[in-house]
Amino acid sequence: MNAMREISYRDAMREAIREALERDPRVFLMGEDVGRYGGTYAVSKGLLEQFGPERVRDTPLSELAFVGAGIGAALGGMRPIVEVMTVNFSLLALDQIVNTAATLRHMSGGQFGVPLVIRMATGAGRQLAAQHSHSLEGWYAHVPGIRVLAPATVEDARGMLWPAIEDPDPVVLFEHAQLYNTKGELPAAPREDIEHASVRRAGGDVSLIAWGGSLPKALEAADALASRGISAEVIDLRVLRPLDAETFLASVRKTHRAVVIDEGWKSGSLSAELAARIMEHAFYDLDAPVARVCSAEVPIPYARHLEEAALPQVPQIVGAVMQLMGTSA
Amino acid sequence: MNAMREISYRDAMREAIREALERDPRVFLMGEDVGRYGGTYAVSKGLLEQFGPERVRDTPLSELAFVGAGIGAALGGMRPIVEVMTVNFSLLALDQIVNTAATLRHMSGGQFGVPLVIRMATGAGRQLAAQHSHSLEGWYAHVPGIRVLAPATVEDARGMLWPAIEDPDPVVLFEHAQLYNTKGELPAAPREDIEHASVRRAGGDVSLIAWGGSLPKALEAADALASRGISAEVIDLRVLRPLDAETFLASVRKTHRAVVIDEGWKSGSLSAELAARIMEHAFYDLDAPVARVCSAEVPIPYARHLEEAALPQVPQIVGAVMQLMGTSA
Amino acid sequence: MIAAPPSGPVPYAREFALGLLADMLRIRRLEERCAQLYGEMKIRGFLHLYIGEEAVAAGAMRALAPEDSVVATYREHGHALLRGVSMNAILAEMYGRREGCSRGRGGSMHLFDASTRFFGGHAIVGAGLPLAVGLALASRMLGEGRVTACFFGEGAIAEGAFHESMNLAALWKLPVAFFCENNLYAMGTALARSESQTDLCVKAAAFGMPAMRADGMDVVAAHEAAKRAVAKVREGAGPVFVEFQTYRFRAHSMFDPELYRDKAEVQRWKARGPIHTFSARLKAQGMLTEEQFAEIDRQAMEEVRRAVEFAEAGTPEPVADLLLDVCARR
Amino acid sequence: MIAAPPSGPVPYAREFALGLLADMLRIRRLEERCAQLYGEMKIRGFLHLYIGEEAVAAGAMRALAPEDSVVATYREHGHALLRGVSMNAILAEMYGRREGCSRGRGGSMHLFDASTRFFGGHAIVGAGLPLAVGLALASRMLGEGRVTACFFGEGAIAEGAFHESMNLAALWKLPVAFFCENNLYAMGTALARSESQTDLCVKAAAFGMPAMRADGMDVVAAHEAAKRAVAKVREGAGPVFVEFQTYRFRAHSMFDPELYRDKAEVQRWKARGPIHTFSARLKAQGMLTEEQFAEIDRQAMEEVRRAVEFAEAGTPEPVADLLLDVCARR
Ligand SMILES: Cc1ncc(C[n+]2csc(CCOP(=O)(O)OP(=O)(O)O)c2C)c(N)n1
Ligand SMILES: Cc1ncc(C[n+]2csc(CCOP(=O)(O)OP(=O)(O)O)c2C)c(N)n1
Ligand SMILES: [Mg+2]
Ligand SMILES: [Mg+2]
Repeated sequence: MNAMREISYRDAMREAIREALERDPRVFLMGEDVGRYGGTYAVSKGLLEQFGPERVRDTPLSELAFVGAGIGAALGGMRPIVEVMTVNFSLLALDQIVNTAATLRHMSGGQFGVPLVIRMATGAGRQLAAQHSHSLEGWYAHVPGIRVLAPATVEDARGMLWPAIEDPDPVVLFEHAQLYNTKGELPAAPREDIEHASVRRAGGDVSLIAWGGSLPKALEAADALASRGISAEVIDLRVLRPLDAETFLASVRKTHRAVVIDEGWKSGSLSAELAARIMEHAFYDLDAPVARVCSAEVPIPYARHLEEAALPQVPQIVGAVMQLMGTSA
Repeated sequence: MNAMREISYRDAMREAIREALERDPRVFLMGEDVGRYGGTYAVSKGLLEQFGPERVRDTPLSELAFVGAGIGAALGGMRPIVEVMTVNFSLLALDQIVNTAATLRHMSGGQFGVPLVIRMATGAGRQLAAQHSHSLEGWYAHVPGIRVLAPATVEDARGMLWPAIEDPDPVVLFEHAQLYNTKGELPAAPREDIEHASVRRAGGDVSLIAWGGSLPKALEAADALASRGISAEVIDLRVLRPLDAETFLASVRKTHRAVVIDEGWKSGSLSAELAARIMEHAFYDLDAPVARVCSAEVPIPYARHLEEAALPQVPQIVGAVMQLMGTSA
Repeated sequence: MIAAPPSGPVPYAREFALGLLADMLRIRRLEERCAQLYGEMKIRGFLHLYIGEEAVAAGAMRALAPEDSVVATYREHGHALLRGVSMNAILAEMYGRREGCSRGRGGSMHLFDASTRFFGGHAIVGAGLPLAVGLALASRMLGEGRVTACFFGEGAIAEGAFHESMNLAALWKLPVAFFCENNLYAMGTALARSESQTDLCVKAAAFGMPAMRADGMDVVAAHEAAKRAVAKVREGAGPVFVEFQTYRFRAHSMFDPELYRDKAEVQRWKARGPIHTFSARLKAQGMLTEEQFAEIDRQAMEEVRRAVEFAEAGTPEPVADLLLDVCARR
Repeated sequence: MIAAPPSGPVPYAREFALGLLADMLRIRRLEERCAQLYGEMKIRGFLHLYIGEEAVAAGAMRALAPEDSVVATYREHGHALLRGVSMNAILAEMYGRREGCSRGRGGSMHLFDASTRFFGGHAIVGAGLPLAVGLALASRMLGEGRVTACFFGEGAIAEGAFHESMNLAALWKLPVAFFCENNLYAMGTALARSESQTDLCVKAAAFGMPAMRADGMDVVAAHEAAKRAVAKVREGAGPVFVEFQTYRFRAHSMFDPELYRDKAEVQRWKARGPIHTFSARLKAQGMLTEEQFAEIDRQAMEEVRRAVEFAEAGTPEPVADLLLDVCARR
């Protein structure tokens, strides 16, 4: 049996890191303020006390070098977990991730691998404005040689880290900042899968495809739609690279309609790839074009009402579905 | 009348830079080895001698700082042209471009603008392997607040720079390294348009959508198709952000079929956005799903035959079209 | 070891001296109110208070000329205010109102004002430095003779942006005054745990750049250092680096539990507080009476009261204008 | 001002001394052939020759132990060869053959070899440094006592990656030997036009890191400096920086018209060439005869001849395997 207990996303992630540190001496956590400060989002609180400064390692403000050092440490036989405070700052380290971590195995003819996990917060919704609110998961999902994960539930927050650490290649793990305080039921033996998307709610009329911070919105929209007699299936993508196309294609082949919810700016976001994939592989199953609900193409503004207007919201998802169903919202 | 003369893409770009330097004293060129070395691709050869080291400014290897300095100089009243040797290295400066240049106007409530032009070489095809062969135009095309250009002809190499400099916002201009040696006819008064896509060849059966280094391949494919009795229309996207959807949608509405050619890795490339846009706005005009011919999802290998296999090639474009037409290639 | 509180005679005319005091009090009272307003959820997002560090901005701003340029960080309320941005516009910005100095789009971390050449308000640590280098380059190429003052924390020194920018400025002899506010911590990371070389002036000197150190709790020392630095930069000999040794009395941001430093340390630094030590010196010199202090303080609080009124009365930017100013209006 | 050619007695046993000579000749002859093969289009892409700088790799590699780690740049043929990667595998790599040390996927800029802990072959200037820091961190955490030798050009010093990596290594006292090959130019950019402080040891010292300088045209000086540095790093006291002053006799790459330096300067440096000056010293000491030199040279050329044969006979990676090793095989 698999007894449940309630836990927050933040605590689930901390438990996952703690377990990894206990389970494998090669694992260590490195990043800005992960130690004495307790982690910007308090995820690593208490770990320094338990594991000491060698394995819970505070770094200077040097994203390029400490991410690169994580790559080097992985090459050298360690299993680093590198925390980049938020995806916005990861741009400073992108060269090391794209040009080095993602290329090394292929470029070396298979001789060297980089078993590294990079964790970062992502997303908007807390009025942090234009330099702290990006959703760039789609960029990472474009890069061959890395795996990209977006745990959206406490079970995935708890269960995806260990298999990510065991992955012989670089894994980038995105934690939507709005999820940390969410609570959920955690099974005693959480699922450890970093290959597949999940059907979070079954339905027959339309497929809502979401991940990370957008999943709760998709589920809320599904509720609202149910009250209007529309049965929405909700797919949690979970793995942004490589894409588990089978799962969302099967859903679309069944429902014949799809709406992708993506907090990234619409043009060139991951939602476009999903729409294109669906068209390529399920064109003749579609009753209507795949719809996308994404962020407005604007640097996220500070003012609350403007930020809300810039981000995907439940009413837009519902509206997009109603339009697909040929009924106006 | 508009007399023609033959010129190389490289020389056309140099003429455009020279004209800009002559026309506006606020314009200057800054980057690694643009001066004494003559430019990595010899684009700026001779300009140092003509304009001196203040206006043709060699920089240290400091992508983040000299791109940021370009942003600051633009804020300060200059009209800088910053050259980043290749798009791969631009990852080191991406923070300044995405978090600062693209956000400043909106974040400051419209008070400050960044009239900056960033030029960079892009693309593969010269056996430069996994750290010198990226095509990341699609990433830049994702960012609100910047304009992204991809001149593919000598006329555009000559004509797009000046309007880019006059643009009050940041413009990123991509020059595919394979184009520098190409020659073409340059009109005495080149078109100065940075808003629209162009129909490079009219046709009725299928729309081939390409840009930059892929345009010559699309045109070659159109010839091959013509010999098979298939009339392909070739669209040169030219402007990657904001997209000129009207032009390519009009073409698809006419031909009912489209193939997008993109040297980026397929998953999450700009080709996905084009496919999604076409589906969103011309779904019921499509006789078949939009096809994509992109690079294989692999860090570009050095060996010639592997590199060729990794990149979009004419036979694949032809094959994709034949499949859309329901005939095997 | 923490130095003795700032002391000794204040070498300024009374009016100027009281001006410095008023500057510091205006920041202090504004930010104390901001902290309350954050609790009332009138201000949201990140809020980084400058309380304890006021002497640096007060001393430095009065060393600059109107034509100069200023670049700052997300901890910039004081810099914006003393540069001349109205308290009304600053507070309205934190309220997210269109009357804010960034139309409510920037918030606390992104204050901007073209009229005072206040170039922000940057929340990527180190990102302001390349910008300052570019502003200085423009000034040099346009022959304008402006000095660009770039404020940043000691945490930024570990970033590549610092290294690359210092080198460019020194190599090209650009008119930049690099004002480093060393408050000993970058969030929870003490300087000694982020720099192999904790003498910041030694680091600056490695770029061949003149470097000086000043007590950032002493507005006199801060102003004298800034004056010397700005004068030197204006001469055209190239950039200058100044380390202001200061301390943040409050948490890094409103989310910071302050696990990384003990209360005693904070208390010792508060004993060096820039406002009470400075007013004590002024009183000792007979430049200031308790009544006069109370009056200056009352004016500061009155200005804050009016700013809150202004912000409360502010209007939200219409949602219809969400996309306005992403690109230039045509 | 260019120093006098290296001279004076060679303080080594004959066998070791001739080994150093052979090392340099092997690099020289291999790369001379590479230049020809590039002309014949057998080698493509970018080709960066080390000719003139051989004394640095020769001196440094013999200071390392087999368990140590090596990180290099795109100008790394010599480093790979002297670290023990076979000339066959190196040349086959430049031919793009599967017998190449990177299966033909890396080419000249990306030589890798796990068996000799040769971690490449990196073509983003400065990108090798963070990697080296990480390798050293792993060695320390695993208690392996390895030294990581990181080779890079002086051009990399302007990059933020240098600054951040030097600080991390010094802050954490990691076993890294930073070997800077100062050949005075970064492509066409002379050091004085890229660094405000051209004394590179001063820059390193600003991180509190021991720094030394050596004549990179003198294999004895290079070896002695590397030996001292590696010994110090092995003691566990932290990283060491060594500047090897050297010069590139050939163009930056095969595309470089060399507009930025005059022939006379190149000639003056050639007078300090590492091979002829070293063999002259050996002859003066009676350690080497012209015949013996010719024999060593003949062996080097023979090795090159066989390597060309090997590369020519190499097989192309099947196109079907294009996607192999993008991710780990399962
Ligand atoms: C590139 C980057 N990394 C991390 C952060 C998160 N962060 C915000 S402020 C800060 C501390 C900066 O310290 P310091 O530069 O000393 O300035 P202070 O806050 O002390 O004034 C950090 C780590 C950021 N904003 N940007
Ligand atoms: C980040 C980055 N910027 C620019 C380049 C282009 N580039 C390749 S080598 C080189 C010069 C490097 O000079 P140095 O570090 O002194 O090494 P050297 O070539 O002299 O051995 C440049 C600018 C690059 N490869 N990477
Ligand atoms: Mg600080
Ligand atoms: Mg060099």
